[in-house]
Amino acid sequence: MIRSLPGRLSAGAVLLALLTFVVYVGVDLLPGDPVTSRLGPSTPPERIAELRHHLGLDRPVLARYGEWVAGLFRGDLGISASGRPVTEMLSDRVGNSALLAAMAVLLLAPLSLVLGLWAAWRRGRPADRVVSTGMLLLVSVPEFVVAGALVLLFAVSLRMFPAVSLLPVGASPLAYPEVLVLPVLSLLLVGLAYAVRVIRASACAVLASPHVEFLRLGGASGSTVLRRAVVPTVLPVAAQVWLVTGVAFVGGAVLVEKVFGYPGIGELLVVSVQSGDLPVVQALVLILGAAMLAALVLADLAVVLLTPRLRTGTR
Amino acid sequence: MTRLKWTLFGLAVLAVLFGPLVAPHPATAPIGPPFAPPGTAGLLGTDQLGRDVFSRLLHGGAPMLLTSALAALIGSGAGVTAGLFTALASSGRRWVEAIFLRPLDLLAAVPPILVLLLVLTALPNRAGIVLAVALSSVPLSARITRAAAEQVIGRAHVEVALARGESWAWLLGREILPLVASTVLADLGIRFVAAVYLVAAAGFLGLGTSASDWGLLIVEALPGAALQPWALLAPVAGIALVAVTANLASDALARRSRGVLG
Amino acid sequence: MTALVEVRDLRLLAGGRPVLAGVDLVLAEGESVGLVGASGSGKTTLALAVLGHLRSGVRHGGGRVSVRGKDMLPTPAPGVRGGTIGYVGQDPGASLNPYARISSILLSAAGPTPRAARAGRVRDLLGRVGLPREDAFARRYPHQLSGGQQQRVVLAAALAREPRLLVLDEPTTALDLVAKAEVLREIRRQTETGVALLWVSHDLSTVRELVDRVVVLDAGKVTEDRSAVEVTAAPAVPVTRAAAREEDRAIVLSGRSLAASFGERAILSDVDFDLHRGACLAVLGVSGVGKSTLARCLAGLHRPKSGSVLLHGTALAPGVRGRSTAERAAIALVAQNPAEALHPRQDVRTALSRPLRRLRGITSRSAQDIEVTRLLEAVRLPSALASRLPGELSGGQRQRVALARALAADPEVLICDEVTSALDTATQAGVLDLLAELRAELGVAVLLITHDPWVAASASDSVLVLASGRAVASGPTAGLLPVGEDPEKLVTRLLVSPITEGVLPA
Amino acid sequence: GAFLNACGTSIPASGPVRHTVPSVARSGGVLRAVFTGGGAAESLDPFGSGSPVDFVRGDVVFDSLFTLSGGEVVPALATGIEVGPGATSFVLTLREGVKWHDGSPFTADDVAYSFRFMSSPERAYPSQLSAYFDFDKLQIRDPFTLVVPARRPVGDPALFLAAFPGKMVKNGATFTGATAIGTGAYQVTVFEAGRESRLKRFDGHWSGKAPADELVLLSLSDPQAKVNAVVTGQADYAGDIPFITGKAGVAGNDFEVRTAGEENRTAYGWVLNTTRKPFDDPRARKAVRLAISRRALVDTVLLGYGVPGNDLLCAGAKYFTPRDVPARDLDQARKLVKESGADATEIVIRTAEWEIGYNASTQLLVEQLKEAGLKVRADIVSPPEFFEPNAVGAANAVAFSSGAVPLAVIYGRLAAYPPLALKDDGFTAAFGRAIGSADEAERAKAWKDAQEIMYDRGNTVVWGQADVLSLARKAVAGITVRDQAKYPYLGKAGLA
Ligand SMILES: Nc1ncnc2c1ncn2[C@@H]1O[C@H](COP(=O)(O)OP(=O)(O)OP(=O)(O)O)[C@@H](O)[C@H]1O
Ligand SMILES: Nc1ncnc2c1ncn2[C@@H]1O[C@H](COP(=O)(O)OP(=O)(O)OP(=O)(O)O)[C@@H](O)[C@H]1O
Ligand SMILES: [Mg+2]
Ligand SMILES: [Mg+2]
Repeated sequence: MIRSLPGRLSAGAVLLALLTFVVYVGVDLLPGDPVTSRLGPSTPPERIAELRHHLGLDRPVLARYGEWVAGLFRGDLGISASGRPVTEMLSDRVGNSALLAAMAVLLLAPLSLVLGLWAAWRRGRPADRVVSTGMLLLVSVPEFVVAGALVLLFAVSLRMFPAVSLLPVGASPLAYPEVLVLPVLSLLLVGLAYAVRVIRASACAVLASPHVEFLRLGGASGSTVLRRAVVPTVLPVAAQVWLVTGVAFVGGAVLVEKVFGYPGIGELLVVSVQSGDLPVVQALVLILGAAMLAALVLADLAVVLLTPRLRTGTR
Repeated sequence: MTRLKWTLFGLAVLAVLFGPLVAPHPATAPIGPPFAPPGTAGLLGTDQLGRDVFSRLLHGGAPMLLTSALAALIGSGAGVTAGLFTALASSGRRWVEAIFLRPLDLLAAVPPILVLLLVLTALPNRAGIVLAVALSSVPLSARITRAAAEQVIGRAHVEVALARGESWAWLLGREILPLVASTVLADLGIRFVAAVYLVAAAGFLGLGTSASDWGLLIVEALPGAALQPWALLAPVAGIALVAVTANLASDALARRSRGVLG
Repeated sequence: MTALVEVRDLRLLAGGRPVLAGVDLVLAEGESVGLVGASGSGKTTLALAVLGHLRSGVRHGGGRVSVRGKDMLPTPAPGVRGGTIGYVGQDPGASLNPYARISSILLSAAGPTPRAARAGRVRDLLGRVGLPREDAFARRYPHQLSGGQQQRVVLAAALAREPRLLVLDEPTTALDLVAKAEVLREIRRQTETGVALLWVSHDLSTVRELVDRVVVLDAGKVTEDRSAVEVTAAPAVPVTRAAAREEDRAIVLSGRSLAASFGERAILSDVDFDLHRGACLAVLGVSGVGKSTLARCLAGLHRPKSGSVLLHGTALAPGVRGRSTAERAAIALVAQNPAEALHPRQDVRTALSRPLRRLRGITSRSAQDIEVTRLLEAVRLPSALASRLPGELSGGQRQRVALARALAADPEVLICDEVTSALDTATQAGVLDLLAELRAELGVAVLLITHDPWVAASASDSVLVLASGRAVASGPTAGLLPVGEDPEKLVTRLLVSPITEGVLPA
Repeated sequence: GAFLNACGTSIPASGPVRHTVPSVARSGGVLRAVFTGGGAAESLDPFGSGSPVDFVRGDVVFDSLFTLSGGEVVPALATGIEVGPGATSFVLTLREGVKWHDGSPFTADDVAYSFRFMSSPERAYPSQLSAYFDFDKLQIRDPFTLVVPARRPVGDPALFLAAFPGKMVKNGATFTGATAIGTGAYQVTVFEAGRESRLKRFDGHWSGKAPADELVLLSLSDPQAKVNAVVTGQADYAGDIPFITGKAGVAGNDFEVRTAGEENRTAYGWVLNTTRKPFDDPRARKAVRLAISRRALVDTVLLGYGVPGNDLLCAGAKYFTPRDVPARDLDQARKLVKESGADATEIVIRTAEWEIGYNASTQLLVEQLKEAGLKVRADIVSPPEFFEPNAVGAANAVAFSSGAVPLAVIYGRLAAYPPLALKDDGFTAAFGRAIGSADEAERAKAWKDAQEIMYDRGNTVVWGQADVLSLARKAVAGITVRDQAKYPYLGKAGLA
């Protein structure tokens, strides 16, 4: 399976190519376009036609797709409907979003593992009920409500962290860690539930298996059972959840970014969708999609590496 | 304890399904000033348009449950099937993965909201929402299920069933599914809540299907939360209640079938 | 001698029925006790109770268990498991953590070991149970071992902390005579150094060899408790060798230059055999030689690297998916590991009626029930078991359910992978009788995979001996396994040719 | 729990106030103001983006030839305008001595370049001025005089140059970097789209020095985030905040919620499509006007921050005719519905959350029209597809709003698109005169006639005039309005 890594990567490349097509044509099919949404209906048709021509919107989709792809190879994501190069618009926002997502996942992984294992270890007991139900409650509250509540509590009432992540020009969020606290916390709370539940479920299954019984009868301590039997079994599933959640954080932080005014790509995506700025939407969706594909390949790899039966190449 | 859970679950379902019949007001008509606190107008006060929050809650339950639950079930069902199938079929056949899982990867790579928008452009109705939400939950469900199933596939009873020439349905549904049920159910529970909010997002973008879907209630109530928190808290609590009871019920269901695993 | 283990009036219930109905058992320091009894009599349950463990579904109904005066029920005294008592369970395959290498399984059983001493410790433990003392072997995962190798790893883990008492539940069922002899030697060495032994087995010869005292359980009660010498010699295995000459009969199944491998590692090469209608071919070989792999190739579960499997002279598709219903019904496999062979969530009735419906087209519920009862009777199980889940059965009972399930397809060829190893002598004889009956009456051909020359000698009419992945000898049983030859010699003559482990080098 | 508690702790400040007590800003200090941003699409190009923060920034960095003040045209970079015969051209006289931020002088070449620049299709938001004037044929007479031909008679070109976007950029400017050169009161020092821009006072401004040393303009997209930024001290002023904030108040007594005043309200309403049934019939249009409860809409959608509208647009602008607000008369409305047969077709009202309140008011409208016996449905769409011309043409009505801008701007926009225009010969004639006449009295008369027709049988339904609210620290002073209160002019703003 490890030997099949090049194959997996080339499959990923093929998918990426397909993705560019799906993204470009799909976004193009969306209702609304930059011209009418900007000029309004009162603009004379010649004027609309002129602008459409200027933006190249009057040419066939496939021709535009071809040029777009050619541009991708030069690292050129096209020109936004606002006239600015998309690459320039995205440059530091992609980094900011990735940073936010990475921080959230870095906290999410250990926390979800600990909570999930703890709940599984005490399955059926009060601790488990508290964790399991708590996670369900948490996931039932939408992220913008969670984020809003955090702002009210920590920023407006307690004045512990800034309410909005206003960053001086050119500054990286890392230089102002306090602006990251609340956005990261919001994402963390939202993503935690899923990971904890999946981890708990698969840990419960291992804990009931005969080999754990044997370990216990051999006098293994609780921590040995967790370390040797439970964690290795849970990790492949957990790795999938972490990676996929991480990517979902990058693009899915839209609402959280909006609440905090965090300069990431989620906010840009929403604004561009709303203003019909298709080149930006296409670029963003492509970046998110490519990140997701990469995460999925990584997740597959993690599963193979973490599952002996797959790693050793025979079933 | 179990009885209590089932009663709770039953009550929640009843309230949701028959809510419109007992709602004191229509879902869309204003009955008082906007953001009226509970008591002055309606049991839970009014929303930003002066509509009765309680009535909207009762009216919105059924469409919310039907759309989201259906979407979650279809999405999870398809994902679980795909996950089990590929786990079982892909041994020694790499094309199975190529044909079934790679397209799902592609689907996973398109952000859910874009899937939603695209599907709704083609199919602008409730079926479209169900389809879109289902589509966006298939890939992850498939992966989770597959990862869990990989650990079960090699067991001798699966091989014996294979040797017996069992149908795919039996192999997937009866030999493997029961052993990965806990993981699948954990996934389904979350899918449901995710579906609620994706449907709400659709409503937010002007693509909604019902005037008072719970998710939409939340989105609409958010700006006025400081004036009328109940309009926000009531649907959030409603969704939490449905999610918790549904999950408790499915846990109980999973535990009922006796066995060595989970 | 002080009492090491003391069981007083122990009553355990499962599903309302008593599993143990007032058992008393005292084990002194250094004493070796054999626990025997029919399959399902409660041996495993009692052995687990000594460790203070009740299987799920089993409840404590009274009485006490103590180890060195400390109560083990409801919660075990600390330090007993793994420290005072080493345990080996009945199902070796399921006992091993699929995510841990052999070395790490052994090291975690051994407790804290200085880094430098680890490799040596692992090698030592492997050697004690007759496994190769190689690092490459220690780096394997459980699924890369044969049934017998797994069983020995489990035993090695139990020995790792020098326990004062070994509770061994049928620890040699999957072992061939050579391996068994090695294991027995190690256990004897342990008892000689003063380690007490609770030896659960149906194999009276090993019991006599190892223990001072024998306790006989029957339906959850101790019926006898006396010194080992008094226990009568094992009843001779009934010789049911069929009288008819196989050459007269048509060939049902044959293998032609079969070869199999796992990845790069070649396991079998150039195996040829013919199985005649109503005949029994015993496949004999040391643990890990590839017997189970051969069975899986025949059943279409493992793709042979080359060669073909012929049914009635026509080549079968290598994969089971490519075979017709009739072809699949014709070959039935009873897998080696009964714990994994049954679905943990399916009751016995479902397990049995499924092949009835799929392969024999019996769809009516009442007709199925009649067949299920008949099948259970055929393997000497009460029909009341039909509603139980595998977790609620004893090891032997599971084994027989698996056999009954294979019979349900009404096969022409029955491949039995170590079907008798988990059974007590009486039940084992019963099963062999049953196979003989099937052969005589229905003309079923049997491929009997075993590591036990006695079983092969008593039940087969021809033998295929595998060593180092090849068929080293084949022919009529009478010629290869003359009744009366010393088993040790026989084994050495037949099996222990060039490579002892039976695995071709990786 | 925490959430509710936190909600409960906010002590409502006093209601919105008109002006703070010193209303003139002192010299010096830094003013940090937050506006709704346009994310990464923001641009220094005054015709390159359309978000509020861009407008506000553009207003202080660039100047126009004329500006509006209290509805009247006042000269800025131009000092005079002379309308040619037949109102088909005008002669523009420029202010002398105006300097660009880089010190170079402002001349007719800059104006000529600017006119071409602003109407080029390469601009994301090209100015509509080119629909009226033919900039390709313009002539430069001398460094401070130009002649500009019109495409159709325009009687009051100064108003058009003030009301339509017409910022002057330096000859040859391209706007690709992070700085821009204008003639305005502030010059850009730092700019990052979607985050902030820092502006330094331009001491050489032709109208005198601005008060604050530095302006920091911050971009946020969430209304609540704008409020939070002020409440937690991250900004001094937040423009255009939701009515809810006014209603709920903000914690602390250092802040006040301000309103931009009566003359700067925003009109909310719908435009009825007179090319389709049933609103091709004046009786059906009348029925709608009689069926709606304006008070209920104002109280609900605006939370009382505003007054009912009288169906006429541009309240507060020059030439606006004040008329009575029609009272609700359901009986009469039902009768008109019956007579016109308007209940036979399903009426689709197109709306999107283009501005806060579009969807809410339309949903309420639907409920109110149902009472009059009409079959109505709100078609809520996403903002980018809202103005899709075919879809707008297929709807029976679309939601609409407008600030207190000159009548020519709004009526001109509506007239350009048949589904939004009023199909009425009398109105078309009066509108033509109002635009084309160079005579002040005649223009006033024509506008009066046009609005008379609009009021009587027109297709605009203006239910309310909404206040524009902002949140400010009490010390913030000197915020003024030029055209729309949502995008105030900060050139005279600072701390008191
Ligand atoms: N959880 C359970 N529920 C119901 N019956 C059970 C359960 N566990 C064990 N039994 C029954 O208890 C009896 C004793 O089981 P046990 O495993 O101790 O037998 P054993 O003597 O070890 O047999 P074998 O030699 O076949 O392994 C069997 O009849 C079995 O079916
Ligand atoms: N999945 C696997 N990957 C690699 N090697 C394997 C795998 N399964 C089995 N083997 C190896 O193949 C050889 C043959 O295994 P097989 O199970 O056929 O042995 P067996 O003859 O049935 O032995 P036993 O009597 O102990 O059950 C063994 O040496 C084993 O270690
Ligand atoms: Mg047993
Ligand atoms: Mg074997």
